[in-house]
Amino acid sequence: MAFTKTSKLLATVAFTSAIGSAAMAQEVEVLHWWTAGGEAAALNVLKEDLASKNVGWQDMPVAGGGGEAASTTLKARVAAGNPPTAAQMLGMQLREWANEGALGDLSSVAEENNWAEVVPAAVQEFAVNDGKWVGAPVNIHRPNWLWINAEIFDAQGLTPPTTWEEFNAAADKLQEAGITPLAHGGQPWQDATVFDDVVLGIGGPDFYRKAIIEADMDALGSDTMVQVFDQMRKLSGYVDENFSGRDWNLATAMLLNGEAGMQLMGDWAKGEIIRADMVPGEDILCVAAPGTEGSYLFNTDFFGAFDVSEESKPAQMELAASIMSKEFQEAFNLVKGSIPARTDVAPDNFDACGQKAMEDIVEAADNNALLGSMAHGHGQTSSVQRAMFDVVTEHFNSDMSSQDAVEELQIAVESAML
Amino acid sequence: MAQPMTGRSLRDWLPKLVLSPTVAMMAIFVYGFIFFTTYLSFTDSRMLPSYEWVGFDNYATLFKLRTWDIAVNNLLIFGGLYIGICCLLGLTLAILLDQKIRAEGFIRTIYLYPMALSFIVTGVAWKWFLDPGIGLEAVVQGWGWESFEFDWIKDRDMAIYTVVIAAVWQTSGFVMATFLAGLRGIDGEMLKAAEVDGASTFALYRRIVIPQLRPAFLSAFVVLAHMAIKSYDLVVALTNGGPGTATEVPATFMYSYTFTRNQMGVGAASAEIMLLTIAAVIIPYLWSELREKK
Amino acid sequence: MGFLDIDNVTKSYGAVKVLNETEISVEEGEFLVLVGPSGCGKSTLLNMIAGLEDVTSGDISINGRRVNDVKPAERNIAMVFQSYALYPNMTVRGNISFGMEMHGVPKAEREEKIAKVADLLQITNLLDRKPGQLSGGQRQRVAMGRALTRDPDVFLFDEPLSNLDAKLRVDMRTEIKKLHQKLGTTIVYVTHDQIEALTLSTRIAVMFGGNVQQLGTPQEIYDNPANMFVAGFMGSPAMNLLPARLERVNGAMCAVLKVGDGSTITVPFPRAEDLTEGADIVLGIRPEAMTDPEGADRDSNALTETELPIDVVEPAGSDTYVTVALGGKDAIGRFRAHNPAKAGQPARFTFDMAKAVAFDPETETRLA
Amino acid sequence: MATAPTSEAVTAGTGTPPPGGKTRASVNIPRIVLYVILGLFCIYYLLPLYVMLSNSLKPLNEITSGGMMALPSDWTLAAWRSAWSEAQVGVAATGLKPYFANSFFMVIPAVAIATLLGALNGYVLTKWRFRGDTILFGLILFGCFIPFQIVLIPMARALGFLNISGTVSGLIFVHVIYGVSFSTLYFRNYYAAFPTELVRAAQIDGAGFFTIFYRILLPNSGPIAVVCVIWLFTNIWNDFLFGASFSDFDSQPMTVALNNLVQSSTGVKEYNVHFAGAIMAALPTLFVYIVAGRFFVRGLMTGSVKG
Repeated sequence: MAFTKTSKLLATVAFTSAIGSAAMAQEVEVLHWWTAGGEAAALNVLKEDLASKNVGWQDMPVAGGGGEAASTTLKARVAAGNPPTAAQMLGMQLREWANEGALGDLSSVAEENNWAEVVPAAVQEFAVNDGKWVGAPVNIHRPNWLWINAEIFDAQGLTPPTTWEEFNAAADKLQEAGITPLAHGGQPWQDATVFDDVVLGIGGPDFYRKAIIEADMDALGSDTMVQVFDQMRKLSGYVDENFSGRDWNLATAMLLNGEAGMQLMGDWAKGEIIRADMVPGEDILCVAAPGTEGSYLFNTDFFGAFDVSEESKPAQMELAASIMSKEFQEAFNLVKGSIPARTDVAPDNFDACGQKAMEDIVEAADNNALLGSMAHGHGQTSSVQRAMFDVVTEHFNSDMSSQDAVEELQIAVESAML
Repeated sequence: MAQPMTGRSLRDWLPKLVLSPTVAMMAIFVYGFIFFTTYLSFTDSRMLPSYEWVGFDNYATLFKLRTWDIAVNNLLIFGGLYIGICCLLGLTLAILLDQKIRAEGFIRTIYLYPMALSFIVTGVAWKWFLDPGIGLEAVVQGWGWESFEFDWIKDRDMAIYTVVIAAVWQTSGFVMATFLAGLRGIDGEMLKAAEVDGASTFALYRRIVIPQLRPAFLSAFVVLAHMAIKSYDLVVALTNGGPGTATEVPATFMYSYTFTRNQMGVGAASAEIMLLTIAAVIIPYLWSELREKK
Repeated sequence: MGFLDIDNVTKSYGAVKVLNETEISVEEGEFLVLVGPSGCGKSTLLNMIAGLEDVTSGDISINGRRVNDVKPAERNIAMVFQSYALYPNMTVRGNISFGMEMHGVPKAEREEKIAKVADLLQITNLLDRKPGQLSGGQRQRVAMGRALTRDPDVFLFDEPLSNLDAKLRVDMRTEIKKLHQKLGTTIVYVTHDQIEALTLSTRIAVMFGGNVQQLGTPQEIYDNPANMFVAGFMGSPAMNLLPARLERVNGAMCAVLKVGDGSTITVPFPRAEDLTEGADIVLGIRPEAMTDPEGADRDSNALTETELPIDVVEPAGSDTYVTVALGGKDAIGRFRAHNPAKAGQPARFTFDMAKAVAFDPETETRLA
Repeated sequence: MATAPTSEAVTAGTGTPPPGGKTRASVNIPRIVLYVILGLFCIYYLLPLYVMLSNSLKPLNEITSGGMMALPSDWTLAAWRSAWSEAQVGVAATGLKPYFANSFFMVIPAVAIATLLGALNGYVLTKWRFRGDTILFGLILFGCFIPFQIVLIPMARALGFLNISGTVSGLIFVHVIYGVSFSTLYFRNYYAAFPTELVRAAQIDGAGFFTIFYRILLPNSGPIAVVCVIWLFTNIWNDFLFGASFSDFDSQPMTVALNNLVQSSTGVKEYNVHFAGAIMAALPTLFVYIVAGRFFVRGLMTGSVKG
């Protein structure tokens, strides 16, 4: 397990490294939003690893809104000329900060450790900017999971749907049986997570890339997009009446206690499943969202390295190296529910869903179907992403027609790109 | 004996010297920043400030956004109801509490305490309480009143009113305290005189007491207006702008565009509009203040 | 050059001039009262003497020193305020001691002075109380005690009695007068109460509209008011100001006044001998110069008796005031008590024209 | 009245007879109705607190299984213990405990400085008036209404420029700036009703500018100081935006920690711990309210109400 590995590592490092002075020679200040429970504890692994290399960890957590609060803090810190050594970022944020010229260069440590070989190309697209490694990826999340309450499906004689038609059929059946088909929380990012799945499931990877990642106006205005919104409309009929504003974990709780049959949510839901003493892959099935088998939406948390003073750079490099160490990647992702950002970590310790994800990602990468998730900051710049959120949420919460939604989407995206 | 001239000039300058740190702070950190924001609203700033002049583009974008329309409308609804209800409720409670109530101090503290709580978490309590599945509706239905419905927070047309309910909860106690203080400041003799004149309790309040609470109304109004315009935490905690964008307000809009969406120019433009709104509310108040003093 | 000189002093707030070129010279030991209705500039003048307000132009000197730019504390003055201005957070002792403390008087000396002053004003038993626990009269004494410890060149009083009830006011008035006689310090005293002005002062400055209307001894002011304003302001009941015409009858200058029924009366007016015949004047005559014949001042050389119809009779204990219509105005005469005069019936009047004055109706200044 | 304006106005106020004069009858129906109405409002104000308190005393499964409005069936203080010293609020599982100190180090100086500055400003603006002072006051007052969102980035620059970014001093600085408008408002309105004659008397007594302030005005400023301190304390203690943006790893205030405790995006939400933490975080302000509440109403009465 993680801890034995870490302590082993700790021992080795202590052996080889300096004739240990008690005070930390160097310190890294890390801004992140992993503040609660398991994920914060997992990050502690990183802290201790660094401590063993005589690098002190200055913790700067700011939680809230999936990193929104942290990103505001980050802007203030950069504006003050006082950036942290490293800050947690999603892919698009990393790119945007790199484009602002605020980030440093991790290339030397990346080359030394062969990151280019082990990190999936799609992830590298974010981590490498203008030929330089600007951030170290920590994990790979998969938002396009469909979680299924196995007991309910057995009782109703249903099999996991692989297309949206099948999904609708299963949902209708659940509805007849008085079970809420889809556990969902009406928050923009949750709506958008579902939207991502529908776009990918109905339009396929190429369409997703054109419409979402490239924000191609023709794709956004196409009939396929109309169909996507048609499906979204159907989905809005499959949620319970009190869905609006609900936190995702309360939606997961509905799935776990049998009030709802399915939930479209990322792999972080596993934490809730395990906490309820259920087994992911057995009690709660994990399958790719309908029509997305073979594709893999991802979002990755990076630690963006800021352009810090020369004397702080060695510590920053140590931090990056530690983040990319197999030990940390494994230990952290076991807790987090995601899979390591490097492909050469053994899958043995991961649960069934994790192992499936590790297989799927290889397949998807080969098929050029490993795609950044729009809902989770890997599809579009913040402004376009939020513009899409606006339309998706508006449509999901009103009786807007699919045709209108498509038009709104085009207008919103266009004006956000200005 | 002090040198007359130096003594004189020091005496003249000392008060101004004492005031100068505040004046400098205001000049830089209020007016300077307002100026900076005004400037930003005419630039193409996105993630961080940029200095590329784009004229009124941001304003044009802003006024085309439906969310902004919604936000402004919501501020009107929310601000109007919030200020109105808080004043009415605060006044009513103050009058009720002014009837020589036993345990007045205790009750007053209960009415006042919500001001002390941060909305980061209180919002969750309210959210649950208003949630039809677990809160009031469920409880009342559990008591046997099956047809009872209270699902405003899930209703696009009604959600903004739940924000009003929670906001009133937070501030009405403070307004009550302001009015109570005002009531206590009214000359007792005058009330006796009015009673001798045969005024009924109702007439007494309507004709004699309430008109004299004008300064208290103004104080309350300023505090409430300030809270209404800055109502960010509350909305984020309670509905986060939802369902859909139904409870978006200018404060959330501004934050979102400036920081989350990286459209700082548009955010600055919305801030400008907000500042103008604030000025429209506050300057008449200040004007009446200044006039009274002369 | 006096002890306190106010030399051509003006005061304006922006464009508004509240005190016009004012000249007053006060001798040492004098008791000057500034009197006038509110807004006349008297408090402004006092504040400028104290140094609490800046002088716009002109000079103020105390004891030969120009003090325009001297801080209040260094002018060697003491001031008693209308509200007494006792520091609510300090005891009576603290209040009295504060000024000496500020001037670096050693503690022993302070204690000694406090004891002396407290004894003088009979407030020794109050020394450890807070102002909130004192009655109005006690506060007044404390305020004076505070001023007394200063041994000032000039005492300034800003309407010190106006917050007291009528009885206490009379008592304190006497005490202030006694104090002045005992200490002999120069005093400038502001009031709007003409009785206070007349009883206390050695000299009075009557002020109105930012100007000193008349400066003189109480007697001068009372007997020979410089203009109609002073005449009307000083004295109670006020001087009757009655439109009249000067006519020479049998070689003697007379004032002709209309009576209520349309007829006229003619009274010889020797003081107006030098004025133009046929001129319209305003006749100023105090109520005590319009008496019942038995009450008239027999030493006067200008008594005229006449009969007039009485409108109102007001017995006031020691006197009876009667109202008659004269010159189109209500004129008040002062009869002795227990007079049989009745409203609606005619009564005999004696005019003491030696005490009457004449004003120009246009300029309102005194002609004779 | 003028000699003891503050204390007397206050006591006179509380002695106001209730208009309507219906106090003599000891038991009557309107009176019962009155108490019922007041009681109902107590319920309205206490409900959210009840939700928070009862849920903070439950084990988590009781909450997630739907019993959010019920009283705990299994009472436990575990959530409180966790929120205080065990919960994860970052990499370290320290609970909220260490952050209280950070908040106090920030709040106390900020409140003290802003109050003192406001008092001095109010003193100058009312007792040492000069041409244009009212307009200046108006300009200062407008600072109450500046939306904090717009000052964030420029303020960050300014703090960086002053070399106090990410420090407690920086946070104090920011809070003083945006608190001083309110404190000036309160003190100015209060001192406007404070008799100027006292200041004049002290001037004649030989007291200088500062002596008058701390010997005469300050000792008589109790009520308004309470109002000002309560307002500033509440606002600064509960501020999140500045706390999150201008603090460093070692100066993060309570609210940021509370937020970190509560707002995990993808972690498990321990609502019982959240509520315990929230109440805990509010305790200092609640304490100030309860202790100073009496003076609060008195202070408002003599201060801000009299415009």
